[in-house]
Amino acid sequence: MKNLQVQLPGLDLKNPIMPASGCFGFGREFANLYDLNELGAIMIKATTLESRFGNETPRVAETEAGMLNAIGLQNPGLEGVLRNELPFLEKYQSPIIANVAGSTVEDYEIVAREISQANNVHALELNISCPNVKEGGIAFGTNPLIAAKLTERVKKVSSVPVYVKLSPNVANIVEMASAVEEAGADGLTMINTLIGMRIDVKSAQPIIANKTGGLSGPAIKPVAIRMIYEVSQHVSIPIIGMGGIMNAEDVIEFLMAGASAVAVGTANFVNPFVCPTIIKELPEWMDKLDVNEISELVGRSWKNEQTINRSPRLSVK
Amino acid sequence: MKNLQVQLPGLDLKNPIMPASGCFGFGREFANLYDLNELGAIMIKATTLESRFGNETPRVAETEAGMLNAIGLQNPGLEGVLRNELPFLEKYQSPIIANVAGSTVEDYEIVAREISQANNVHALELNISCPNVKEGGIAFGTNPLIAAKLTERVKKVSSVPVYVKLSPNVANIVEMASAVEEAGADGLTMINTLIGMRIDVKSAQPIIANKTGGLSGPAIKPVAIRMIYEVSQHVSIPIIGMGGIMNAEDVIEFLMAGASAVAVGTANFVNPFVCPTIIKELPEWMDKLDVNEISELVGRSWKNEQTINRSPRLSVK
Amino acid sequence: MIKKEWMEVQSISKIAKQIYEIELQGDLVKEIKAPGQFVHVKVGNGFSPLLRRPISICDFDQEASTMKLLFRSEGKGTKLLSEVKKGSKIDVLGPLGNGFSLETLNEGDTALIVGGGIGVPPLYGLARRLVERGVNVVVVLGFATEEVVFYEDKFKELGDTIVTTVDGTYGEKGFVTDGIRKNDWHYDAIFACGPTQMLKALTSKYPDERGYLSLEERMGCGIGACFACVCRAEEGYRKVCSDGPVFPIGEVIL
Amino acid sequence: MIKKEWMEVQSISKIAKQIYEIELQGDLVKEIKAPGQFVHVKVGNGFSPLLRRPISICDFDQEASTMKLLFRSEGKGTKLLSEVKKGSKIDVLGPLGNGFSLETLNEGDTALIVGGGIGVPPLYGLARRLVERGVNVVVVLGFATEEVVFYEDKFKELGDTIVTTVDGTYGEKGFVTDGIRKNDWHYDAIFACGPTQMLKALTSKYPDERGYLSLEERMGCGIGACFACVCRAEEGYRKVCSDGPVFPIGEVIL
Ligand SMILES: Cc1cc2nc3c(=O)[nH]c(=O)nc-3n(C[C@H](O)[C@H](O)[C@H](O)COP(=O)(O)OP(=O)(O)OC[C@H]3O[C@@H](n4cnc5c(N)ncnc54)[C@H](O)[C@@H]3O)c2cc1C
Ligand SMILES: Cc1cc2nc3c(=O)[nH]c(=O)nc-3n(C[C@H](O)[C@H](O)[C@H](O)COP(=O)(O)OP(=O)(O)OC[C@H]3O[C@@H](n4cnc5c(N)ncnc54)[C@H](O)[C@@H]3O)c2cc1C
Ligand SMILES: Cc1cc2nc3c(=O)[nH]c(=O)nc-3n(C[C@H](O)[C@H](O)[C@H](O)COP(=O)(O)O)c2cc1C
Ligand SMILES: Cc1cc2nc3c(=O)[nH]c(=O)nc-3n(C[C@H](O)[C@H](O)[C@H](O)COP(=O)(O)O)c2cc1C
Ligand code: FES
Ligand code: FES
Repeated sequence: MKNLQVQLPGLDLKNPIMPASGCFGFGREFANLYDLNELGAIMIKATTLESRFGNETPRVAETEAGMLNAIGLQNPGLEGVLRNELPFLEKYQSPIIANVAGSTVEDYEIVAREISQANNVHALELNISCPNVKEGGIAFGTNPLIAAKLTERVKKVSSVPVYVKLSPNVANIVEMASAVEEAGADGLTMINTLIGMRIDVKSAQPIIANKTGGLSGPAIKPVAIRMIYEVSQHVSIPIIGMGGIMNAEDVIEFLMAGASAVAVGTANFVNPFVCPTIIKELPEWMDKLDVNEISELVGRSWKNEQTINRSPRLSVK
Repeated sequence: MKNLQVQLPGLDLKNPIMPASGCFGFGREFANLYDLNELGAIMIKATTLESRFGNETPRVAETEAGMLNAIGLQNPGLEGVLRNELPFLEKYQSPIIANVAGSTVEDYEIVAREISQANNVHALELNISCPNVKEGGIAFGTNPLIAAKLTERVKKVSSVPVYVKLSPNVANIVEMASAVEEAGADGLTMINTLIGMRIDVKSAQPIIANKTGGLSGPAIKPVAIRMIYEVSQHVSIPIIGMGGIMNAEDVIEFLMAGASAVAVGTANFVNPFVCPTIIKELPEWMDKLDVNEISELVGRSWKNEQTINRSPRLSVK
Repeated sequence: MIKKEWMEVQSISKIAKQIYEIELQGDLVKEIKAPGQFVHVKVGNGFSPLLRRPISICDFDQEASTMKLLFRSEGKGTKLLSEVKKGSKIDVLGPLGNGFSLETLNEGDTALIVGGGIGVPPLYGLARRLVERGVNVVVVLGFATEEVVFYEDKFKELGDTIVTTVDGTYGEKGFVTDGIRKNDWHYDAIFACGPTQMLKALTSKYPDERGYLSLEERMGCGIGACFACVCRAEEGYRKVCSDGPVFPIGEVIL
Repeated sequence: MIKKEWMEVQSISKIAKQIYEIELQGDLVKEIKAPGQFVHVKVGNGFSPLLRRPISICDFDQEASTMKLLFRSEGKGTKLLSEVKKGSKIDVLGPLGNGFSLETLNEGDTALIVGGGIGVPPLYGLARRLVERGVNVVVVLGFATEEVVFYEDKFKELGDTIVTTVDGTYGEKGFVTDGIRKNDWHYDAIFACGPTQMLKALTSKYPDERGYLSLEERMGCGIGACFACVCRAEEGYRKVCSDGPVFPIGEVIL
């Protein structure tokens, strides 16, 4: 028997697969398609203090092996989520990770404090990296001092472990990761989307009403893998990896890069059954790679390397 | 007759298409395939003070709609380029843009001074954004103060206009662009590659010997378009755009985003005849879009927008 | 129930310039509830094109488990779709969304059916079912130009049908609203699908009508989870993919 | 002259587990100079897979303008290539690189030909041409296991041929070097193509031999412009795509 279990702060995962925030709503639609109990966890859509309509449409555009989105954090607001969305998910055992967003530190604090007290919320994901809102969002995610400050404040008020979601739109991802680790983050989730744009050449207008949007999907996978590879060697908190995962092989690549678990975003649009499919396929991959515990794969790319580097040194003695 | 001409500092281009640095060597190989005089200009491979072997192999890996490379600036060094490479290109009229790289400011200065005096070098492209070398390279490209300083120093010694090549691996591309503009840059070229990585799941090793590499090709086009769109509205120096251009439609998208000319990189590997093919197809596109001067398209995406935004304000008066 | 199924291509043919008719067979058809629902089609293997393409169900036969889609080959995805071969299988997700409500009208009532361009297809399945219920249909189909006109004859079998073309190369010159104005039809409800401009013109000229509009919006998931396709409603918002694509006139703001 | 041509697929067939033989026709064949050259094949339309795949020319017929490629369906690109249909066209760039020099040997000389796995194909065209020149060939082909053995009979028509398999399921058990050792052949030059490990073993066991090795390296352009495929040489470096893929033994450092 292959063991898919993963233990992370606040999260007892029966497998390392969860849908990524914003790509799964609050679970209702997918609950009609398969049993959500199959999932390792569920990352729900960003919750802000007040309800938001989000950006004008079009909100999505296709790119080569990727897509742009600028939803603009549409959500029913803290109250709506607490009253209508989280209770619906109570009938499932999969732990919920609540994605928290805001325009001010105070917003983040209130949402974090309240939502972390919900029965079925086992961890928070601090969204300091949304590229699609005018205020807050990405500013928090590109400045290590601001990110650390926010993390510290949120940690104080949260009743559950706090994962900070990193933006890839930075020059030095290790600096960002280390800053929030020092500020008390229990884990990292990475990466959010790259900022991108497409112009319709017929109209000479950006396709997306918000003009720029967040680039996700297979196109960004190499950036995600690189960042996770670098960060996982520099921090001691776990990483939930994401960015272009489409199948079980991609999951293995993320684990080997250094992620302890993964989230699947855009792929849910291509195939809404992708998460259970991946979960079913993982044991086969473990078999091929000759491991019994999925956690053995975590960081294998750089662990191998160190072994290789170390041996000549040892033999010098 | 459609007019494809573009006037840029130091560069009198008969059309806005040129091969990107590092994807065309020093032109010899492509000279066997077509007449290099068809090209608007030629960006030659990075030149460093000393000759370099570059990184170990494998140096390239494929990704979804993209590729990673970590060549490591292999080149015959300043002397080799001056003696063997530039003279070969003298028989062509297309202006040469020399890509200059180094590990120290002094390296850059020497190479810039010497190579800018070559007969057929009409402009320099300051490569402050190579992600694949241990020293120099990207450090210069992610810190606006260092980038500005380097630009200033190189401007002092160069006999031809200096274009600074920007790295997309930054949080604030406008800040970088403005810094080098203020420091005297005559133009910008953007974008260089995003840093990425792929792991071979069978061996659990990074595919590229250098581990990380630069991501290029269609996958990064939305990032390039976004950055050019933002930067072109904030600086008054021209931009040569690049990043994932595969065909004439992509060129139009770059021009509309705000580039004055474009460079084609990875596409040369997919189809070595891509540059002349694009040049041939541009007039058709201009016809469809009903323009006679290619330069009319430059920045059209945001020029349109401003018109729309301005009219209500005007009517308020 | 929404299914994801590899459906078999029974036939594919070009019926007008850039317009293709494709017939698919599979169990998914059994799940269709009403004309106006759509499917989300994945074309090509691999991740480019990445997203599914929403295409309306034009008509369906639940006994034979077949359905027809009509689409315009325009961009990358639909171009690839136009190249699929008879006998091959394509990846279809559906049925999605809510279709037209047939119960609005009773035997003897008259429905005005208004279709614009590639908005015409779902109206055919609707018209057929209305006629089956004993409802009379009168039809106005608007196209850009003669070359892209399709399904006129099929609608004529069901009721009075006029065609308008913007350039006047076929039928009456003008927009569908011109076509409606010229004919002094009596009708009990409007059913319309087409470009937003057309729907806007229609509802502003006939603001007090009962009826249904089918909307288009760029989509991500197609099932209501991603909030890509929202439109503003008189109260709050609606998701075109799961609350629509068919809405009662007046429910959403165009 | 390097050409980029849409070549027509004359035939395609599976000849061993995961191993395919494809025959292509086109003018490009006229440009082939020597066995050992390769072509760069674009598979799929669109940009995924993005890069061309280097495949050796196995054999060619300049009168008929046809050439054969043998390839292993392994990753994304070669899998797609294995699905192309007879009569369709594929985008080929070539001929590329420098092949084996036939002039090294004269009538009556003997060539030892050593191929490993998917390194075998270019050696077949070479062997045929050597035999045409009156050169004797003796051949050792190494494979992983029985299921992936191919072209043994074809080589047998040309000269003494033995097959080794790593797991001993076919022919002699062991590596090609074991095969060579057991047979006490006299030969004047070695021609080898296969995994770097094999080439290394070969040149370290037979360091003083004359001959040629064909190398593999991941490629970008395939024409010498991008410096993706360099290897270190005794002096300086060489590009596998344009200086090779065939090098005289001793010229490059393995
Ligand atoms: C509910 C619904 C029903 C539809 N029914 C039909 C139909 O029956 N027949 C038909 O021909 N077309 C129909 N369309 C429009 C059809 O979805 C688009 O023409 C198609 O997605 C364009 O894809 P492409 O590959 O040609 O273009 P591309 O430009 O390659 O598309 C790029 C992206 O933009 C999206 N997109 C582009 N145009 C549209 C559009 N008009 N609406 C929604 N998304 C778009 C694509 O889905 C894709 O994600 C329908 C759209 C919706 C929302
Ligand atoms: C000069 C030369 C001649 C060759 N001749 C043959 C031949 O006759 N028959 C045959 O089956 N194979 C041959 N190969 C190897 C063949 O190029 C690879 O097996 C093929 O590119 C793998 O592509 P893929 O789509 O299966 O794998 P993927 O994993 O999808 O490939 C991803 C990328 O890596 C590259 N790559 C992966 N493996 C190799 C490799 N071993 N060598 C070079 N690039 C690689 C691919 O070209 C592509 O760019 C040759 C290679 C070279 C360099
Ligand atoms: C339509 C869409 C909406 C998203 N909304 C959110 C969000 O609300 N909060 C958040 O943290 N990330 C959001 N993301 C980012 C994803 O969670 C994920 O980090 C990113 O898309 C990369 O993963 P992928 O390539 O698998 O999609 C969204 C992504 C998409 C495509
Ligand atoms: C193989 C390869 C080598 C490159 N070498 C250089 C280089 O020497 N100097 C440089 O400034 N950019 C170099 N680049 C970056 C390109 O010039 C270009 O900025 C980038 O690839 C994006 O364009 P593309 O997507 O069209 O390839 C290289 C890119 C590739 C793929
Ligand atoms: S397309 Fe995702 S909610 Fe409608
Ligand atoms: S593959 Fe580009 S130089 Fe050899």
